[in-house]
Amino acid sequence: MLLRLRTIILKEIKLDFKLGIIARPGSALSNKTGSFRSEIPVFKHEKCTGCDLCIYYCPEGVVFGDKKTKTYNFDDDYCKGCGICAEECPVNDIEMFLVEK
Amino acid sequence: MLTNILTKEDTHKQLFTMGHTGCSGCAQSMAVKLIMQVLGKNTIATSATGCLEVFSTKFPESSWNIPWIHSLFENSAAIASGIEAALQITGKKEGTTVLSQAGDGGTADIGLQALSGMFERGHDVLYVCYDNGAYMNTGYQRSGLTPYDSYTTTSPSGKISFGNNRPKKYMPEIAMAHKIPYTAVASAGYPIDLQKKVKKTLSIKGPKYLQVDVPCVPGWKYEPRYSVKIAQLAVQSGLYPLFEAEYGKITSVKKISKKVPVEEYLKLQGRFKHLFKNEAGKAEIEKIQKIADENIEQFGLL
Amino acid sequence: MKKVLEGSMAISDSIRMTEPKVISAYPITPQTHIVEHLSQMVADGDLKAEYVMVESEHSAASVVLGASACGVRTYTATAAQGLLYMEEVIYNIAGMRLPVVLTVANRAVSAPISIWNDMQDSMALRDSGTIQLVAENNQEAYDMHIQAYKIAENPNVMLPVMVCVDGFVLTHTFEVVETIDDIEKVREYLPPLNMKYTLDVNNPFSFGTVGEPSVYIETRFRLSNAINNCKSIIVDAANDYKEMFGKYEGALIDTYKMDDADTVIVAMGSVLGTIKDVVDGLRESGKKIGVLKIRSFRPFPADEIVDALKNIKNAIVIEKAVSLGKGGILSCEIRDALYQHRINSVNVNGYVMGLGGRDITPKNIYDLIIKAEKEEDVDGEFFGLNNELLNKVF
Amino acid sequence: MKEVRIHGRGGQGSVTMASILALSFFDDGKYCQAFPSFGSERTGAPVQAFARVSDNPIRTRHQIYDPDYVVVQDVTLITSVPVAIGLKDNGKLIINTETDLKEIIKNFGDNKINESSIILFPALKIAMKILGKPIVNTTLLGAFSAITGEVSIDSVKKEIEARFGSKLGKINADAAQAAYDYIKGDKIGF
Repeated sequence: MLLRLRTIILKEIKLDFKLGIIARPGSALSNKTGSFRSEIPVFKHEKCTGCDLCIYYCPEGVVFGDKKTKTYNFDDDYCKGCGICAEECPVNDIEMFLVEK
Repeated sequence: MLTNILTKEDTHKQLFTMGHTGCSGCAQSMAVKLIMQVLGKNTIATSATGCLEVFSTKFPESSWNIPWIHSLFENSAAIASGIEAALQITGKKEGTTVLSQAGDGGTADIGLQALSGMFERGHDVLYVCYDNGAYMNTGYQRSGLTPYDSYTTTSPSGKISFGNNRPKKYMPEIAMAHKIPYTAVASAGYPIDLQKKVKKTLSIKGPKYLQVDVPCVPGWKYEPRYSVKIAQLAVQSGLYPLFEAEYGKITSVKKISKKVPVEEYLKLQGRFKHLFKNEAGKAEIEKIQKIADENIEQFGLL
Repeated sequence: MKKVLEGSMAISDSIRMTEPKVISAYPITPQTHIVEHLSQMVADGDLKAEYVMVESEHSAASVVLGASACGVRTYTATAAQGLLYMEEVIYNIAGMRLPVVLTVANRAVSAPISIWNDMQDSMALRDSGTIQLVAENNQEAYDMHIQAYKIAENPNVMLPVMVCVDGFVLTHTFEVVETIDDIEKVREYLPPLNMKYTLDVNNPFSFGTVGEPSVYIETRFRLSNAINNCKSIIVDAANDYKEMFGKYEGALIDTYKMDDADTVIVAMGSVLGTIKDVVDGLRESGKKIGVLKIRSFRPFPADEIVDALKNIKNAIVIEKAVSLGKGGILSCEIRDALYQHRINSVNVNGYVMGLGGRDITPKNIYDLIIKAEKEEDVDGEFFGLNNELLNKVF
Repeated sequence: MKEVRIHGRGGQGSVTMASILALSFFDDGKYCQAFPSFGSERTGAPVQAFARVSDNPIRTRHQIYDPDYVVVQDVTLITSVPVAIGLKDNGKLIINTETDLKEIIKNFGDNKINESSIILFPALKIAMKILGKPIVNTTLLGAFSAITGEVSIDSVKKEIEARFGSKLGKINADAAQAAYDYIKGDKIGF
């Protein structure tokens, strides 16, 4: 037959097409953004009033804790060390420290 | 308003999840997180091209735990219109929120036509404009919402220039002119006020416009920890009035609790650094103070 | 049932039979009649769809993009400047693998502004990843739209299909069209759209992610494969249609009186009718001449074209568009296909004509044949120019 | 195949007339085609519409240059538009007018036209009498049927009624019938 088959390109590839287009929900969790950090917060748990502001203001949503027990803390894997929690804590109960390289 | 975030595991279940590559201290990601906490999982979101889209969906990763779509820069509102139409015709609209998001450029410049169309056609969509006052995704170029005298890379200050020589386009009034059911301006500096406004949109059918002031660390040139502080100063100086409007009429304003001179706001940001160099800069600061004072009077902020 | 229908009516009627859920369009001549008919159907309750009246073609395409991502069948139509304005979105629809069907009422592009027919507009989107089918007459336009959804929604395709219909020449012409009256048969041919990934709150995927250099080229490779591989699906769609409805106008290509031909005219769209009449006349006078119709322009059926042309001497290509700075588009691609198969016995001459609605008459075609048979390797020469006009000082 | 060219002004319903003609041909069992001159003309501007009829499927798409029949909806056009151009030798030129042939023929000047191919017909007068409006396309359709015999008056009336709905359709069909009768010699009332 005269027609030459361009086998490599035209070979039927029935793969899922989502490559590069569609991502699974919440899959960003695999990206540990803690590596962004040059400073790290320390929640001192001394004067905490349970105002929740650290949870509200964290751009990453990594702060967790309980109003009642006043034992807020952060997820070390993802905290980018921006320092907003320390800056905004109304009773200065959070302090930033340089990460030891 | 907060979802119960009691344990580390809880933080991983948020609808806009960590692991995105936004800048350290990014106020936009803060606002998105807060908005998603209110809207809940029955939300379908669109994003215009911009920082949010880039830092939240780097294939194969996505920070979204809700159905989310990005297509282009200028069509977030039109995509949302299509989604809303599809939900309506298939009977899935009831109980589902359609959220359309863009930055200030994607809203007030290139996306204004599509947004106006969405408003005018009356789609039941919440449109959120994250206003950081310039094209941050491409490297801090001037947009229609860049404030007066701000340095940007395309409105630089120079020997004969103080930066952007045009006032900020008043986008919320453009939205209000469409007589849509709800328009609101909020700020990342006031998360409870922001969440209250988002919650209100859930009970309103039709197009809703929410503009949120979101300071940008690299664009505005300040230290990451000041994101909230700067957002609050914008409000307290009168430069960013927060209010609500229904069908084009203002229904509530957030009063200034402690008025601060604009200088307090400006001096924290590298984008206004050139105003503090000489006498001529002082005169420019006076002009910015006048803008704030006019806002205070117009909206009755005191 | 056989009826006399305007092209636009035929198209809107076939769209009605496919039951799209979201239709969005912005008016532009000569597409308007199509969307007017559809909005009337929606207004009368004959078609249960959301008709979104947008403020621009860009938004029309965006609305169908968003709706299609929700997993519903969508439709839009445009022409010329409107298509160029949609272009950005159409690249996106293809890249996102959404099975949108759109009609292009082919029209010339500005400047100067012209509302009349040629194929420059759809040609401008030939690299977008959109399947492009070209209708010869209103019957084919009717059938092609139903097939378009069948092709677009095939799980191995999932690409937009553009049905190209010559503006005015087909859209505004009344002629006999046999319609399908049993919607159940159409539903059988075209089952409800069932997409694997949709915007669904119960299964929340993220669409339209950032493609870093580490994934972009592979993504485009898959897109390229998808459109290349859909040729067999286009053929299947046509054959299944023939089986179900008894109508067939070719799949990728169609031949007319080519068996013993030494000269073949190659063309797309409505001009084929006039060409076939001329060819009949020449056949009566003993000339061995035939016609090759390109029905699928994208994917380009290179192998099929080579197979059809390999034994002829002269291929005369009528181009209703031009690649400025290069020449004929169709003739160039045909020559390339022949070269790939190392066939150098066919003389391919491409002539640009009929731009901006210039009527192509039987005499034009006859004159072209006489001229073309004496020439070699013509690459998009403009034919039938008014020299008086060219030399006139305004 | 027979080809018809209709000359009118934008807004006078030339395209409607061509499409009704095509539908009527179809009712008579023929293949047909009708299309406008694809212009961007506005109300009042000279326009053309075309129709073809054949026993076989019609493939050709070019505009009509050698018509078998020309219909002129508005006599004032003949001073500015070469309405008779290309008309076949045995063709018919149907003009809506009450003017005499002598006056009309002057307008063709150098354009040679066979006097016997011109048919003058007072469509406006009949339309005004029956419809009360200067809309002549339905009247001309009746006349076309009578003059050319290419299409049956029943089909024409049926398609007119289908197009214009019950009330308006009936009265327009009456106008077509009156025109048909007028040509056939029954000029009662005119």
